[in-house]
Amino acid sequence: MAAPVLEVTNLTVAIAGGGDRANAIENVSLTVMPGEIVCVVGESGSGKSVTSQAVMALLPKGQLRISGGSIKLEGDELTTKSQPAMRAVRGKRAAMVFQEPMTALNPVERCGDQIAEVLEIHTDLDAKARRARVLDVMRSVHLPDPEQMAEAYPHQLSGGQRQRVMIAMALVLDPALLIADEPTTALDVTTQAQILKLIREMQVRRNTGVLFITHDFGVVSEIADRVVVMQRGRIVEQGTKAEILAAPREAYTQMLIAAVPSLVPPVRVPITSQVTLETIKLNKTYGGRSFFKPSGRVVKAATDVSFQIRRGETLGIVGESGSGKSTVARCIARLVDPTSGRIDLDDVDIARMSERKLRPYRRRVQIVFQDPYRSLNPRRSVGQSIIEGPMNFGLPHGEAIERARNLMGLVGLSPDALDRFPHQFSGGQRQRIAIARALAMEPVLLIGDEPVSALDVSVQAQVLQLLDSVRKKFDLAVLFITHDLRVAAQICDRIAVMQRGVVVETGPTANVFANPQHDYTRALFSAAPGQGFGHRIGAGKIDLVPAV
Amino acid sequence: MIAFIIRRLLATIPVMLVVAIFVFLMLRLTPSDPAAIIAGDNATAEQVADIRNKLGLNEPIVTQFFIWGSKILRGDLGESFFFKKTVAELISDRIEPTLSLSLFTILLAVMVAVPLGVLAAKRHGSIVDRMVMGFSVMGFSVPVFVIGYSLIYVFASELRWFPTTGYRRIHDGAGPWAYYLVLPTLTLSVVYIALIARMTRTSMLEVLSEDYVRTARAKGQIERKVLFRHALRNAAVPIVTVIGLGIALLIGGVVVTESVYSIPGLGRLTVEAVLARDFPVIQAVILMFSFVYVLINLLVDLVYSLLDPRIRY
Amino acid sequence: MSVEPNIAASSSPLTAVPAARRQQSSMARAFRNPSVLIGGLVIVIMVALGAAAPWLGTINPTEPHTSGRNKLPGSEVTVRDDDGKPVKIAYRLGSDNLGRDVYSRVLYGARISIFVGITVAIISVIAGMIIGLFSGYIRWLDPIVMRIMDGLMAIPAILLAIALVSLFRAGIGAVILAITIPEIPRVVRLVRSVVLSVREEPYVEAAITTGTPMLKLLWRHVLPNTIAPMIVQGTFICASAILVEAILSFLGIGIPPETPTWGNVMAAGKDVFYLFPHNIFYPGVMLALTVLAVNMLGDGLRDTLDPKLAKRV
Amino acid sequence: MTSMWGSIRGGALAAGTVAAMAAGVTSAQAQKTLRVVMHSDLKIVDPIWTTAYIVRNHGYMVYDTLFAQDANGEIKPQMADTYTVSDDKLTHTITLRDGLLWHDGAPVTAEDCAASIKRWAARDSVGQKLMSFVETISASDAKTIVIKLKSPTGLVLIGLGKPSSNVPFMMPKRVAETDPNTQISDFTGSGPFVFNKDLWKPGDKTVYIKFDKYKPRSEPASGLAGGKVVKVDRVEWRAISDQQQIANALLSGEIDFVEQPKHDLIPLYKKDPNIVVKDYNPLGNQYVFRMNWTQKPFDNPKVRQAIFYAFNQKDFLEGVIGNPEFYKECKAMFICGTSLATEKGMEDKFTSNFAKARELLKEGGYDGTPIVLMQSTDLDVLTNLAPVGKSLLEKAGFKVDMQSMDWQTLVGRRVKKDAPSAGGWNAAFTSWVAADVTNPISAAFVNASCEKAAWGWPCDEALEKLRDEFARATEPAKQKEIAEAVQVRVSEVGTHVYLGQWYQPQVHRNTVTNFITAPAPVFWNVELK
Repeated sequence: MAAPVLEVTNLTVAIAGGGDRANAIENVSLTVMPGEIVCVVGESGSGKSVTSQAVMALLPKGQLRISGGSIKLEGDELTTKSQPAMRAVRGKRAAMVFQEPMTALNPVERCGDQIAEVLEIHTDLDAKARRARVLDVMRSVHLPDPEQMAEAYPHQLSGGQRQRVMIAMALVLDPALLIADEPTTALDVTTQAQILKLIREMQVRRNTGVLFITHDFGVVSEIADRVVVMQRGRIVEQGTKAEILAAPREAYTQMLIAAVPSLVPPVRVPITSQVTLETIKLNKTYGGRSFFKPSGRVVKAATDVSFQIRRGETLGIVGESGSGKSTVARCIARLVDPTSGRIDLDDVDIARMSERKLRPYRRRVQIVFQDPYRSLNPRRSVGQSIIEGPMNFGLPHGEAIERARNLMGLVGLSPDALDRFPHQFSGGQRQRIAIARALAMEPVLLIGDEPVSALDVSVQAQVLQLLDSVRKKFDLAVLFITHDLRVAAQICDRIAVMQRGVVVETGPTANVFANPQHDYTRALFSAAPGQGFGHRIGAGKIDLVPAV
Repeated sequence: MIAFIIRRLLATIPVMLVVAIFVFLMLRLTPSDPAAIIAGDNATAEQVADIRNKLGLNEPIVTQFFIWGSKILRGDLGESFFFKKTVAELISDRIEPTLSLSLFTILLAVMVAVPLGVLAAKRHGSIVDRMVMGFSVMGFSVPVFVIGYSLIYVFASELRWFPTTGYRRIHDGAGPWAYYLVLPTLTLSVVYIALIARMTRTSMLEVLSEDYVRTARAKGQIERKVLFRHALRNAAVPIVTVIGLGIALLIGGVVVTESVYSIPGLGRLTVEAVLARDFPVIQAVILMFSFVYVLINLLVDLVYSLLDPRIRY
Repeated sequence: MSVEPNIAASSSPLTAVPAARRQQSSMARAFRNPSVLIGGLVIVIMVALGAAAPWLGTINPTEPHTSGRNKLPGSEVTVRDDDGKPVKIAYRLGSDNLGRDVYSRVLYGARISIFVGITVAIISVIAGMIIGLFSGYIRWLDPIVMRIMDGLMAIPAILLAIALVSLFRAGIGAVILAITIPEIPRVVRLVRSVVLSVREEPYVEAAITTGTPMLKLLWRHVLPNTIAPMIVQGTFICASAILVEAILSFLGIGIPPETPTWGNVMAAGKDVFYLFPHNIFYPGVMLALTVLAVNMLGDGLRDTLDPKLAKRV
Repeated sequence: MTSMWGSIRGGALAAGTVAAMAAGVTSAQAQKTLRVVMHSDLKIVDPIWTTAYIVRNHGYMVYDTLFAQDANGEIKPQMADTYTVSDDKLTHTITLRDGLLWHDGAPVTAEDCAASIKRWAARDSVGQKLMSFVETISASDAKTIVIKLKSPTGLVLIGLGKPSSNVPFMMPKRVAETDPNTQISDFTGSGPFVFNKDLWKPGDKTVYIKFDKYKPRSEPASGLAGGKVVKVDRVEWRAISDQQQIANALLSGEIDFVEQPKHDLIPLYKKDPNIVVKDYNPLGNQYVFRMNWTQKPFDNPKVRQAIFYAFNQKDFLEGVIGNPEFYKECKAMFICGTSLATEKGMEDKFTSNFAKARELLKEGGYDGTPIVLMQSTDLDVLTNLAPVGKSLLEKAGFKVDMQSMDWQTLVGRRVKKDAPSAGGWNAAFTSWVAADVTNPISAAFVNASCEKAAWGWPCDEALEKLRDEFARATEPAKQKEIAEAVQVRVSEVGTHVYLGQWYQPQVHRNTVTNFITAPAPVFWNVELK
């Protein structure tokens, strides 16, 4: 057996000044062999990124420091190295790819120069030789037209291209170890598939050891050789991919895996109740010229969008970023004014209504937003946030409070928590509160705009179940916006697939998944990582646990 | 780019219009009467009225405004009520000292402040950082004239290294010209060094926490190059903004500095014109400064696009 | 850009601390900040000195004693009171060119200078807040208001102040007005930028969809977000107003010279600076200390209440 | 660049660098330049149109006068060669000297002078009075000016030899025909210096070049009369407004002469052996408190008279000037040391007798309404008057609303007859050059012709009659008698309250010599080492 590329033993990183806990990671031990991809998987705050930063000696100064353990790169101890000595390691023997390729690349420097910089630092090559090497490595990561790309600035490239530049930069000196910190999280699913393939390809070709940080079990099942599961700074379990995914030993791992929704939709009975919402040729364009802004470019965010949602039905809109799915949701909630088309809510067109006339209809459409940390006013108690709407429509304070208490119970929180402020709740709890706030208005249509995207996978499942149960209980029409096909598969009765502002395909969820018609839909589905992996929501393993 | 410049120049029209209306109304609605001042100590009421007529001050305000506006559009700034000179002549007489002083100040301030700010950001929290920040707060807090008098006291009066007051025109020789500007420049630049150093530090600190700085370090880049190649250029936009703002704010300091050092510049012209109720001069000078402000903003925007390829017009 | 999913996945354990938690305890934390403590303490002392001036051994700060002109600190003179009886006056910090007691004028001066600073800060913040809130929230109003603000901003603040003060009857009201007007557009811009970012916040949109009327919406959800930056901005305005008041007095166009303000004491003494430096020294030190303290307070508050504000000058 | 810094460093080491450098510049031009700071910046350049002293001083540089006052106060011919009065005292004939030239080279003619006298007389208070006696002013030939009177008056010489504002300066006919209410725009004179319009930078400096073709009189210079021999090549008036800066500049040799140094800084100047402190205007100046007759409470003579009792001159003089060397208490309205000086009518006044003042206020029915006292804040020699006055007035029982403003505002406001609450005023301080107030005709504040009088608008027939008599009097004894009567009348009706005399010393470097003692600073005869 070859020597490991990376050997981390009993690594502990202390948090300066304490905080919730004394150490960011404790007693972490793992190894990466040459040509092996080790996935470190965990929810937010599990310490997986800290581990990778510690290896590169890039821990934020003054906040985190290594307090124990050892890190050996090809047998060479790193924890005792000085910063200048570490500089010789970084970029040459160990390289890193970050999550967000837009911010990880210097925005004011040409891509080629940024790759060449690595060569400048670590080699004696002259400018010409550097240039040749840069074009070479760019070609090897399948960047089209490397000569032109080398001259481009990061913002002129797409997200996937930028990540390829990052990978080229990391691999240009053939490091023994590549650390990839959530390298595909910020990418669309189709791009993600390509990048994963690229990493796999490069790693095989160069026999690089890869430490791959991710929170997505789909990605794990796609790429990992071995898996390390972390929770709250400790390693819970590690083993081969097959061991961990198929037969997890630890309860935490089991829970995590069970919470991943399946890509196979359950069978659903078609719903034929009355139509609550119908959009007809809805259009929204942004920009355009005006006196003060003569340079406006016109962006068509939504074009001729038409669909129906019936009572008790969940319609999912899926699509990648920029597809216009959120724009449609915001038009229907009248947070933006549609450019043309109809929005019929129970047969009344609200598309062009003035704010004054619209007011009585406002309560009938409610929306739950993506970011739980921003969807509640941090300065107002949860109770105040929930009763604000009903009181706007004349409900007396006492009754509004009563209603809020009932709803808190319904969403699985203690009614006594009404006096607390948002910061005292976790992300999942806040989304429950946001749902309660929406329900307090007694809406007929509930819009979820990526309501679970920001949540850890375990919490996500609970919130999805809650949404599904309130739909049933109140016979709500639900418009569910998501980029996550797994979620869409599990919760939607019907789905509409959007691409560049246009609905390219609509139909019952099972049909669309089983037999996609449009090319784009097919591409989208085939790109989803870990096809065979995942579970059905509500398959019985997780219950709604009142969390307060 | 050309189209952008033209568009931006067009966009200054409403701004300048607001300035023009505001300044015009401000002067016309105040109780002061230039005619009475011009008429002099022993003038009779008829004489005053006569002068009012001649100056066109008896016309309705709207008419006055349009007469003035249409003249401005034709490039005619009018004639001073007091000096027997056209406003354009007066301004062109006074522009050189102000321009020299401003230029020297900005140059000095940038050359001193940016390295200070970078140093403070690099040594964030250290004694150096504290000293730079301390100096910067002091720079804001001590009035310009107190700085001016202190410098004169030490360097002109006691040490006799520099002249106390006055200004030499550049065509009388670059040596005396620069020599006479040393103390005024030092006086005026304190506050700008404070301003720019502080902004440089803040901007650098922010940039230093950016991902691409981490990337640069992950490449094994040495710290100095991380600072200057990656961080400073990205931090430059707010720094340039504050320099632009500084140039625009400079005029306030210029007024005081010119008074302290008896420099015959635009700042003192303005104060004199205001005291003399010389409407055409006040209007023209304020309009001109506002236009300069707008132009500097435009220039700053153009510099942005040089510094940051993401900004394209 | 594709940043839609996984906001929370930016995974340092420290960034996981919810932003809101910081906000809740920020006021308490602000008072533990050394800048806030020291700055606040000095301001309290200055206010106390001003308020307690009558009981600190002062004499009437506006009463001239012609036989006691230009006395050095520590001098004593005998003057006659109204009934012709001799009275002894001890000039602790010397006297000015009318025999007025500098010690008394400096102590009473604290009242005016700080009053001007605080009043300007409060008025400009409140006015700017109201204009900025509506301008930021009502889309059709925004371009009109902002053009006017751009125009006002384009006029150099100190020139505007000079013009306003000297054109209206000199007095404390005119000075406050003149310093306030140029500050308002800066506040408006700041408030507006906060409003524009807050109105995109999901909780504001949630409030819209629950049918909250505009005024309530602004009051409950938008306004509170502007409080912290406004407190910080207010302190900076206060500091600059104290300075500008002194500058105006120094140029001889501020509050009537009889009124004891630090700027007036310095203006009265500037011509005899060499012979009687106490006229500039004592008020200068008081002024610089106060402005320094207010700036330190502002810095400290900004660091604790609104770290993002550092970007905007 | 190297040489520039080299010179700066080298200069920094040597003491008195600035002087050396400045000297370097001038010697390169091989010229003698006298660098002067006057009491204010020259902005207006028509000495007939305005009474501003700085413009009068400018006039003495650029223009010449027919007659001039010598050091003894006597009127002597200047441009005039001969001056004859007919026996009936109705025809005055003046002939011009030979060789007088305008700056543009044209000869000075009698026509030019006749037009100049007319323009001056239209603006000046003495001139206006004089014109009421004049039938015609004409040129009988190129060199002879003839003034025909309707009745005899002593005002011809008093007027044409008037030393201070407005001085009857002679201008070319084309200039003198400018409407008296419009400023001239052609600055051709016939005086000893040429005004260089191109080098005139208001706010920076005004430059006068020696007029090579000027023909001075042969007798030595005396006062404003005598030979105006120019001994420097160039005079530059530098505009520096800050007294401390002026002091620095003079001490370091950047300038040679200061017309109005601040009194408080005199000790600083005296410490330096290279500086000469000297008063070249022995008559000095007179402070004045002026009441507005058209407004309550000063429409009542008792209330006006109360001021004479409330005030004392010492407080004012001490409060503004400070050093007794430079002020003198004087109860003579027409200036102590002149032929018309007397204390009559004023014996018991200026004593700060507050009890008497309160009594008069009561009699005058003063109702306690605050009086608006205007304070000018930007003229050193005036600023402190109002606070002192306020303090005294309050002790006498007045309520005072002291309003501060810059001088220009004050000047604009004091001509308004509105109620004080509507932008008018009750009282203000000012100062006169003593030479301007040495007789009842030229002293503008004694003019009590109601609407036509100077601001304050006193209205008293008796006083006007006295002034008229004075104008007709030709005998000194008679003149003195009338002047005494005028002063007594003023003490009763209170046209204004004068507050003593003060002196404005000049300071200059000891390289400047032979400066002339005169009511106005003039720069001929001055030598520069």
